[in-house]
Amino acid sequence: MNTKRTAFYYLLAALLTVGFYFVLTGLIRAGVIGKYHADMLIPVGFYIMLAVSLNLTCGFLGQLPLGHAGFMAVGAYTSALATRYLPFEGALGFWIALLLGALMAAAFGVVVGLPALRLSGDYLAIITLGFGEIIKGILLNLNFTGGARGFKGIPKQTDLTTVYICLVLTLFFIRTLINSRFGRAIISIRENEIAAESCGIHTTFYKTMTFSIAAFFAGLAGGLYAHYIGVLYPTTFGFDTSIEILVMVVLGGMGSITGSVISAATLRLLPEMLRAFLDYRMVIYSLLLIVVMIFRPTGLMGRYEFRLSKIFAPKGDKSHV
Amino acid sequence: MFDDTKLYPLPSGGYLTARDLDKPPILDIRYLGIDFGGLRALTDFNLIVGRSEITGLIGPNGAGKTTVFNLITNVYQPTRGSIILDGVDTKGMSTHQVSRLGVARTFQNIRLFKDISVIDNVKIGLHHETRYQMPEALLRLPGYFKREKVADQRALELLSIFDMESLAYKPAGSLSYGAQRRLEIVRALATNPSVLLLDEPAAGMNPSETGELMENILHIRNTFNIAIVLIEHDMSLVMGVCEGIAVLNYGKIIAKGTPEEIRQNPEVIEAYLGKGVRE
Amino acid sequence: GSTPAPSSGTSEPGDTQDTGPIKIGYLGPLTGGAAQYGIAVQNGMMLYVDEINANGGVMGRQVEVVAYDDKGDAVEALTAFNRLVSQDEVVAIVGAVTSGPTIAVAQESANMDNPIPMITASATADEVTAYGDNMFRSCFLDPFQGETMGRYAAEVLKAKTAAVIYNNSSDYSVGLMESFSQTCSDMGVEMVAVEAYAEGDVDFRAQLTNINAKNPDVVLIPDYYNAVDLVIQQLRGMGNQSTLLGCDGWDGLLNVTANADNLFDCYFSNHYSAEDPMAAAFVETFMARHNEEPMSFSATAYDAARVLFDAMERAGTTESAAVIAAMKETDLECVTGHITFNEKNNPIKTCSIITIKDGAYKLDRNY
Amino acid sequence: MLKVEDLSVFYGQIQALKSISFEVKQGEVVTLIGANGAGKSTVLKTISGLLRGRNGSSITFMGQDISRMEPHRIVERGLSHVPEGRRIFLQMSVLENLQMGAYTGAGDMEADIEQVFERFPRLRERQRQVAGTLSGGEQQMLAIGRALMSRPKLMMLDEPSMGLAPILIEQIFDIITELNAAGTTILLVEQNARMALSVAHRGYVLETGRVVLADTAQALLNSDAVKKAYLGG
Amino acid sequence: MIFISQLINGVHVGSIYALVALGYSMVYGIIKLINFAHGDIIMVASYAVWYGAVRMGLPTWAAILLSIVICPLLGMLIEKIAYKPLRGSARISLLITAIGVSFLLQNLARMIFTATPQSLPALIPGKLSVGPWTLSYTTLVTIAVAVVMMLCLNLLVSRTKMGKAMRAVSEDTEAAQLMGINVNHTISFTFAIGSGLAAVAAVLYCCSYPQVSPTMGSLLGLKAFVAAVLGGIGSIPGAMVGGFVIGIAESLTKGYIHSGLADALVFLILIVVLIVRPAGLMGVHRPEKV
Ligand SMILES: Nc1ncnc2c1ncn2[C@@H]1O[C@H](COP(=O)(O)OP(=O)(O)OP(=O)(O)O)[C@@H](O)[C@H]1O
Ligand SMILES: Nc1ncnc2c1ncn2[C@@H]1O[C@H](COP(=O)(O)OP(=O)(O)OP(=O)(O)O)[C@@H](O)[C@H]1O
Ligand SMILES: [Mg+2]
Ligand SMILES: [Mg+2]
Repeated sequence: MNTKRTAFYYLLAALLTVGFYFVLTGLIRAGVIGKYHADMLIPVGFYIMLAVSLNLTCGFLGQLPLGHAGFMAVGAYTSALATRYLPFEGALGFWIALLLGALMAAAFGVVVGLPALRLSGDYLAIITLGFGEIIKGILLNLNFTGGARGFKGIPKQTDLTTVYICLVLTLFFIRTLINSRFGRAIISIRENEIAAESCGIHTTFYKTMTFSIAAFFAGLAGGLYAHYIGVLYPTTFGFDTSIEILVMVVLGGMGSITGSVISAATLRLLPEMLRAFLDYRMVIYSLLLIVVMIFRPTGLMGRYEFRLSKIFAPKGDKSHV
Repeated sequence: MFDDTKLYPLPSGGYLTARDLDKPPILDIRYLGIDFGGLRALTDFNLIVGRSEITGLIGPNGAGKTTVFNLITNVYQPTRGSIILDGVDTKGMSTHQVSRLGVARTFQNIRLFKDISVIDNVKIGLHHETRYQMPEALLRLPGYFKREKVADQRALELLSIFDMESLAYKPAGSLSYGAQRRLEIVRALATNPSVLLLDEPAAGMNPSETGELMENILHIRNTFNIAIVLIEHDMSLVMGVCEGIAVLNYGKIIAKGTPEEIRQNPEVIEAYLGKGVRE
Repeated sequence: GSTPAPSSGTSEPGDTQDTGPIKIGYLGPLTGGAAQYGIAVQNGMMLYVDEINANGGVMGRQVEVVAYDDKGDAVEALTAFNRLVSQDEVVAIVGAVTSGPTIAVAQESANMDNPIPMITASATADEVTAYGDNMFRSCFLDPFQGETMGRYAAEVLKAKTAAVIYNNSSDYSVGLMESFSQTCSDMGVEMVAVEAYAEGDVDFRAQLTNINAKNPDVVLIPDYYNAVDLVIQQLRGMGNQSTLLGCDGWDGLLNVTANADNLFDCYFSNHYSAEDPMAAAFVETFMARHNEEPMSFSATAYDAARVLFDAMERAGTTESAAVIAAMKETDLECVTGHITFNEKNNPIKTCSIITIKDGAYKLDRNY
Repeated sequence: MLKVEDLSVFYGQIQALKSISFEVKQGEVVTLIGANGAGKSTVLKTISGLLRGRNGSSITFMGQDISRMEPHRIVERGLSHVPEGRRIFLQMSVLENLQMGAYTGAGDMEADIEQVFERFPRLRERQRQVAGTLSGGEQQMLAIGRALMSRPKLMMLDEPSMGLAPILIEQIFDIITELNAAGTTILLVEQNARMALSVAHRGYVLETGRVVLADTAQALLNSDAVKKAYLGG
Repeated sequence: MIFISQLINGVHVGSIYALVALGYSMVYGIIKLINFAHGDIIMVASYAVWYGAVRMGLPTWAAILLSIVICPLLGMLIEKIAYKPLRGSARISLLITAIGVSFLLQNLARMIFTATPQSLPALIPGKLSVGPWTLSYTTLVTIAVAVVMMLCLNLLVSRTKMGKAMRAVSEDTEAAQLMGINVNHTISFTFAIGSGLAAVAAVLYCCSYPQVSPTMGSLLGLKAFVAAVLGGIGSIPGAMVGGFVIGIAESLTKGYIHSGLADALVFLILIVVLIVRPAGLMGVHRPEKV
């Protein structure tokens, strides 16, 4: 691996990231992209974050979590409480709230991760599902968050820029995590837990860590959600939402961050495009799920990862990170 | 001086080669035993392995050989007895801790990380040697690049033992059976072990491949100067490389000694080798 | 699509085609768990739109409705709202249906440069109309109904003890439970049991066993008719004879019930009584069209559309500010009563207490 | 009895077998030998219907074309296959595994089980044990025992000696000879070429999906090429 | 006194969960699929009963029969079209397909029958009075049918040839073929039985809760799935025990602890049970041999 070339790719990626942002906001300001389309990008952003973070536990760690929305709820409520009760103002307060939400979700990740470790496969799936439902149940009965009547009046501070920043950070950290010895440890657990243990990988630690990191980013997305929509209902974070995120991950390809990005974006945008078909759009959506799975059981992207270096590197050279 | 591969009995009931006689043994197993439900799968198992010894563990199918490996690596916890690894009692440890203390193994039914590349398989073995911290990885600080580079080089170096560098970027699952067995050995070596446990490394190989493997095993012992414990049913391999052999039957040791002694032992012939041992 | 005419630069784009159809939006759940309410609202609204179109439209222009599904989800609702406003350029919106999406779009619309008039037929949460002047509603507020039924229990039924079984995933149900309990304790009615269940539950026997053991004078069941029917059947199945109290969500109960015999001693608050001639006509046309009795939201939706178009007619334009101003001045005899708005854009109208007798709704009194 | 003609098999894009032809006659022991990945297991899997040959391939068993037949029908016709890697039912007990072997219902189950237990006394000891916890060799015995339960006319064995103790390997080969003497035709795939050829009548050598040599077992044992490549010099 | 009533309530709900859980367990047992569409098959079955009894005006038994005939066919059809092509693929792909099928059934039902719930006449009217307690015939029939079904199914799986084939296929499809088992038939048969059970469950459900709607299967399916896992998924007595335990736990938490937190508490119980017994109440934890 050539150091200069690596530096070049990182620089290029950074430039493209920033450039894309300015082009996007420029187009919005110029009115080429209307408010409707521009606003649609915000939920797309946090759904990508949710899908990518779930992919960490689902695609890379190889578990079947059915309660991801629970972490999102923890992040959403925590950050909403933070903006309401903490003495910080404006943007600073908002970022602190987001961070607190994410950290709280990460702490819950540890709580779920620990008992879950004794179990595998479908039993673990059930524990995560149960956890999601418990969170929902508690939120429904908590008075200071409004219970079923909703947590209202959250300042609407999430805009395209915050979502973009959070999204880029999420993608960057998850990518760098996966392409490191820690990521390899996570993947080794997916591939063969017993072999991983005998390679000296502390599987319990890494499982809990992965749950926690995934929860962190889900919590971050939750915070963005809370400050985008301005009102939270516990029922939003039920099993259906967890499944919606899972579908995004599997359809995109488990173990492909690229796939999660594409599929989360598509699955958010597609129903919008199908609005004209009103009655049929859920039918089309469900048929699409079935058909894609039958013809591409490993998801659209499989485990393919998009890399800048793949575009520029000479053919056959696969040795770059 | 004495002939350095000759076995010398120890008071504890074990054997050591001359070479390792003056050093504390790497593995000292005393009265090890495990029950599965009512089944006494292993009883009174004593074995001493010297620092650079190649020990064979043979015995009929179901005798408990793999079980011994599972106990040494703490995949199972023993019902009785103790395992002292380089002076440390491993009781109650978990598998990954034992691995860090220097035990590496291969599996009878291959357990590779099938969907990832060969080199990444080895780099997972190098996990603890690749010493950078989470922030370095997440923020892509220089330490990350430096150590990853070292890990890459080290992995390729290890693969070169079996001339497998050219396969480095193939998914491990796509390798032929023999290559997969060899990759498992490489991965085990990557954890920088002081004892290497090989469970039937020659299974599914034809005689000429087995011959190559024999040389490789000797080469590994000589370069890394580690102890190797080998389970194998292919007598040409066992007799060819092992200095000391222990024979298990029904969970008990029925014989210990040099290959020559084992070959002649009537009890072993009766229970295991059969009359017409062809090598 | 509508291309803005070059001459009229200042006014709203949707307003430029003075002769073209008037485009309004509808927003509500048409799929998913809340679909039945969304569809009820849409049906009621369309009934009025079709009537007014058949009678020559509003200000001589036909009305065209762009309907979008929000699946009961706030994010979907926001996106759909933006689409209605910036793509379809509607001049007003009826919706949304459930509280979460309604609050989300109410907040969003209040922040617009030139907020368009909106009216919801079903979102009962307090905050819905709190964000801007452009948001109206044609239904009751949660506290109002809870309070009314509490007073009714104490004053008319002379109840000494009361119990509630409510849906704790529904803000509507929780809101009613809270205000009812409050009123009861203020008026000296003892609350002997408060039990909850979750959305989608069908078995209430465990909670009802507790309630039945206390044998309260009245039991409030604040939810929609399909859950209510299951609750009542199971409660009566236990041999309970308490008086049962309900809310506008009960309207339509006779439609679904399998056993009307068990619906005795039932009183619920509603927007109208079918004995009122205007309401009777509405019910009749609705039945003719949809082959089922309307639920209360169809009626409030019918009125919502009526309030909106009446205001347009009076304002003589579809321009937002003018229509909003006209809506505030609403003074209209409607299916669900005589509607005027208070300063918070909530309707001031009487409440009918309906009872069920011989398999039919009867007006008990206006209260 | 079994005749394979122009058999080509693909795994996706990869061609594993390239127009292979061979034959097993009634009462014979025929062995296929070849290096790892030569395609031996693929041949057996295609014969038993788990894989499909390309158009133009033909497989006839006792005069009937079985190349398009479903696997369970093929088993019913008396062709049984002991697959590579044993493939016993890990969650079932030893006894249940043997009962599964008699699924097609040929013969007297009790007597057949008794016979298997006589051949493999270890299995009798372990008959109630869950098969998944058996040692490797015990599993191999069970796999062979299970295949015997269907009283096959032709039995295909894929590396039966893999992972077995030397004494057991001898036993297995004795059993093969015995079965053959009792009238079962046998198609044997082996890494242990010397052993295989010593019990076989004829042998075929496979290299990268092609038959490169076909001769009597004795002739192959004596051939220099075979000695060098497969018998370890 | 109240306690006994609460217990009966629990057993009643539990019987329905158990029946649905049996269907989950059957299908899971054979292709290791958490068949998310199972709850929706119950929905279809209920609509079939409703359509027969209310729309077509058939006598009750005929409506029930209609549903019991339609569901196995539907189950087999779904398996053929949606699940069979994915047999060799990762289990999670199959899971997503099942979710797709579930959405599809729900939305088709919504388009055909509208989102408004439809109500059914009482199928088994009447109740039994024993001393201070009244027990509806519905409760009695529900419990009895659930227990009988469980026993029959247990016999089917442990005693019959088909049952053996089912177990073999579930473990190793390829090896099962080599034993002479017709895998396609076996899987189809399992789906038919599983869906047939769904139909029976639907009938009993309709007796207890005479209302059908397109989304009625979701929550029921979820709870039954939890019951199946709690009992040890794949185990038939386990599904039964799991169903009863969930039913009783629900009833008692609602009755004695907190009705608003009941669902959360039931899930908490589930988690605790699984931590203590990682393979569920009746499941056998078989560690992988190394
Ligand atoms: N987890 C377990 N539960 C029950 N019995 C077990 C378990 N693991 C091993 N056994 C039994 O212990 C005995 C020893 O098994 P082990 O795998 O150690 O044999 P082995 O000597 O490695 O044989 P082989 O050479 O055939 O691999 C066998 O009889 C086996 O059935
Ligand atoms: N499922 C599969 N997908 C893709 N390729 C396969 C698959 N199975 C086998 N192959 C390839 O087909 C070729 C023949 O494989 P086969 O298993 O028949 O070899 P073999 O002669 O039995 O080898 P061995 O002695 O290792 O068992 C090999 O190159 C192998 O890599
Ligand atoms: Mg072994
Ligand atoms: Mg093979």
